[in-house]
Amino acid sequence: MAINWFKYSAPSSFYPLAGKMVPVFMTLAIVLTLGGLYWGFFQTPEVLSDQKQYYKIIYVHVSSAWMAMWLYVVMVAWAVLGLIFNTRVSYMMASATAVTGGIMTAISLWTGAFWGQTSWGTWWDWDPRMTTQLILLFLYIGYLALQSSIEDTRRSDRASAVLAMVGLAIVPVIYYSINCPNPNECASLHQESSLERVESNILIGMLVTTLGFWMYCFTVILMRVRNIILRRESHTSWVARLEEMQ
Amino acid sequence: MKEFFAMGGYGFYVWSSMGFALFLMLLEPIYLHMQHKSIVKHIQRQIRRESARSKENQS
Amino acid sequence: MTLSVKQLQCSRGDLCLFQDLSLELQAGQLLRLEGKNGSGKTTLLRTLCGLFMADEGEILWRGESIRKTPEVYYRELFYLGHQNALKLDLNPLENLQVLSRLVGQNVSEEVIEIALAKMGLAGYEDVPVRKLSQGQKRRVALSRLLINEAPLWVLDEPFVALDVAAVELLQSIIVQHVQDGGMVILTTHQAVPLPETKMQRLSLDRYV
Amino acid sequence: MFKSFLTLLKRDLMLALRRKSDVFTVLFFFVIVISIFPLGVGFEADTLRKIAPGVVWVAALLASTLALERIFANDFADGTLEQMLMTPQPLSVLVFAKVIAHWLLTGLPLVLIAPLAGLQYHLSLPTIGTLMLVLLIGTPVLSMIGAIGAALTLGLRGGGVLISLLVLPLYIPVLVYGAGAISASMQGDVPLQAYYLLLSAFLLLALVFAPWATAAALRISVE
Repeated sequence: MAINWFKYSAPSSFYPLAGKMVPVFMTLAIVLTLGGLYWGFFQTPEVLSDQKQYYKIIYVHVSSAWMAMWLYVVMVAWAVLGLIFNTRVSYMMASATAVTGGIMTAISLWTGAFWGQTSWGTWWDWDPRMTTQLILLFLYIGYLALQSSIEDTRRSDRASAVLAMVGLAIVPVIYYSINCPNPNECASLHQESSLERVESNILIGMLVTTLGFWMYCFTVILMRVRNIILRRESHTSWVARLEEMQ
Repeated sequence: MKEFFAMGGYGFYVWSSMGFALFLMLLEPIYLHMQHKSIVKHIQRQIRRESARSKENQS
Repeated sequence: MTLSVKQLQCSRGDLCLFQDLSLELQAGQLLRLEGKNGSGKTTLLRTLCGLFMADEGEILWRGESIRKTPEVYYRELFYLGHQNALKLDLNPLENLQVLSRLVGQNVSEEVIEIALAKMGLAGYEDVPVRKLSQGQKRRVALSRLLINEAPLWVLDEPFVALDVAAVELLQSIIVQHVQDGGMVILTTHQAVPLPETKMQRLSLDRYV
Repeated sequence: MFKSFLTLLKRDLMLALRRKSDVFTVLFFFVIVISIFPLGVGFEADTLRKIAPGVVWVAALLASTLALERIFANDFADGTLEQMLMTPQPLSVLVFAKVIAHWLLTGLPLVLIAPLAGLQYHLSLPTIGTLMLVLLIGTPVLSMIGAIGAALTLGLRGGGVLISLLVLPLYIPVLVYGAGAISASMQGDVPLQAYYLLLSAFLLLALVFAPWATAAALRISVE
C-alpha cells in the first residue's frame, strides 16, 4: 500500500485532510500540555526545598526553546521539499511554520528572561543558548520580512526557501562562535544540558509538556496553512464548491 | 491555595512568565479561527460578485 | 539544429497562462508569436531562454534538454528583451565588446565599428550610451544582431520605438538571417516579408 | 570561463572608476561611524582601546550592508543581468566576479583605511597589523554572504534595509572572531593562530558555497 504522498500535495486534497487533523491535534495538545504541567506542578516531590519553586518556569521555557529550534529545521525541510518537488503546499507549510516558530522563540526568550532573573539575578546575561535563541528570532523575522516584501507568491516562496537554507547552514557556526568566542581555551562546547542534572519527575513533566507543545504547533500550523490555502486559491473552482462557502 | 499562588515567593515570576506564554498560545488559535472566518466570508462575497457578473454577461 | 517544445505549461502566481503547448522550429524558419497583451508571450519567450521555469513540459535544443546542457544552448542563443542590456556609463564599443566576450565570442573592434556604422551610428562609437537618444540606444542594442554568431534569435517586440528606416533595416537583417539558415522567434505587430514556407505562426489565445 | 570572469571584473571596475562617488560613500560612512563613537563614549585611551575591536567590526558590517544593494541593482535595471544568466559559463563564476569587484571597491578600502581608525583608538602598531589582516580575511566573507541577500531582495522597494535585516545575523561568526582576534592581540602573549584559521575557514566556505547560493537566488529573482 504505497501511500501516494503526491495526492496530498495538491492544495485541494490537503485542505480537507488538514481540516480533519486540526481537532485531533488540538485535543492532544490540550491533554498533553496540561498533563505535563500538572505533573510538573503537583506530582514532583518537594525534592527542592520550598524557596526553589521558580524552577517550574523551565517546563514552558525548555519546551518552547526546543520547539523554536525544531520548527526552524521543519521549516527548512518544507522549503527544500518545495524546491525539489515544486509543490505549492510545501511552500505554504514552510511559511505557516515560520510564524509559529517565531512565536515559540519569543516565548522561550520571555520565559528565559524570567528564569534568568530568578536563578541568576539578571533579566539577560548573554548566556550562549539564550543568545542563539535571540539570533534564531532574527532569522525567523528575516524570513517573514522577505516573504511579506515580495508580492509574487512564486518568487517569495522560493526566495525565502533559499534564505531559510542559508540560515540553517550558518546557525551551527553562529552557535559555535557564541559558545566559545575565544578559540584558544574554548570551554567544553557541551555545557551540562538541562537534561542530565534534572530529577526524573521534573524530566517527565518537561517531556510531556514538550510533546504537548509539539501537538500545539501542529494544530496552529495546520490552521494557518488552511488559511493560506484559502487565500491563495480563492479563485479556484474547488474552493467555491467547499461546503463552508455555500 | 494561597501558598500555591505564592509559589514560595516567586509567584510573580512563575505566573507572569507562564501566564504570558500560555495566554499567547491560547490567543493564536483563536486569532487563526477568526482569520479563517473572515477569509471564508470574503470568498463568499467574491463568489456572489462573480456569479452576479456572469449573469449580466449572459442576459 | 531544431528547437522542439513539448507540452509546455507556464503559470504566473496562480493564473495558468498556457498549457500543453508544443512546437517544432527547424533551421531557416521564423516563428511569429501572437496573442493579446498579457497572454503570456513574453513569459513564453523567457521560458524558451531558460529565464523562467515552466511548471511542466520540456524544451529541447538539438535533441538535448536545455536544462541538462545549458552551455551548448546558450552558446547558440541570442535574446533581446524590452531592455537594451547596455550600461549607460560605457560607450557602445565597450558595451558590445563586453557583451560578446561574455558569450565567449572574440570580436575585433573593426567588426563592431562596421556593425555600428551599418546601424547608422558611425561616429558614435565612444560616446557614452547615456548621451544617446532612445532610438539610438535601441540601434546599439540591435547592432548586436550583426555581431553575434548565435543561430537562434529570440526577439521580444524588436520593432518597438524604431523609426521607419530602422524598421526596414531590422526587417532586412532578420530576413537575411533566416535565409542563411538561422532561426528567429519573435513577437511583433509588424509584418516580416518572408515566404509562407519559412514562416510559422502561433497564437497563444488557443492554449489557455 | 576565466576570460568572461576577467571581462566582467574589468567591466565592473571600469564602471566604478567612471562613477567615483559610489566608491567613496562607503569609505566615508565607515570613517564617520568610527569617528563618532569616541564623541559618544568619551576620549579616555583605555576605554577607546577596549571598544576598538567591536566598533571597527560593527562599522565594517554596516558599511558592507550599505553597499550590497548596488551589486546587482544596476544590472537588473538595465537588463545586463538577464544577459549574464544566458551565458555558456556557469552563473556562479560571473557572480563571483561581481562580488570580487564589489569587495575591491568597498571591502579593500576599509582595510586600507583601518590604520587611521587604529590611531584614533590609540591602538599599538602590532594590533593595527592584526586589525588590517583580520579585516582583509573577513570583509570578503561579508561581501560573499551579503551578495546572497542582495540577490534575494533584487528589485524590491525598501530593499536596502531588508538586506541588512536578512544578512546581519549571518555575519555574527565573522564579527565574533574578527573582534576577538583584535582584542586578543592587545593582550600581547595570546596566540592568534586559532582566530586566523577560523576566519580563513569561513572565507573558504563562503568562496565555495556563497556564489552558488547567490546564483540560485538570482535565477529566482530574475524570473
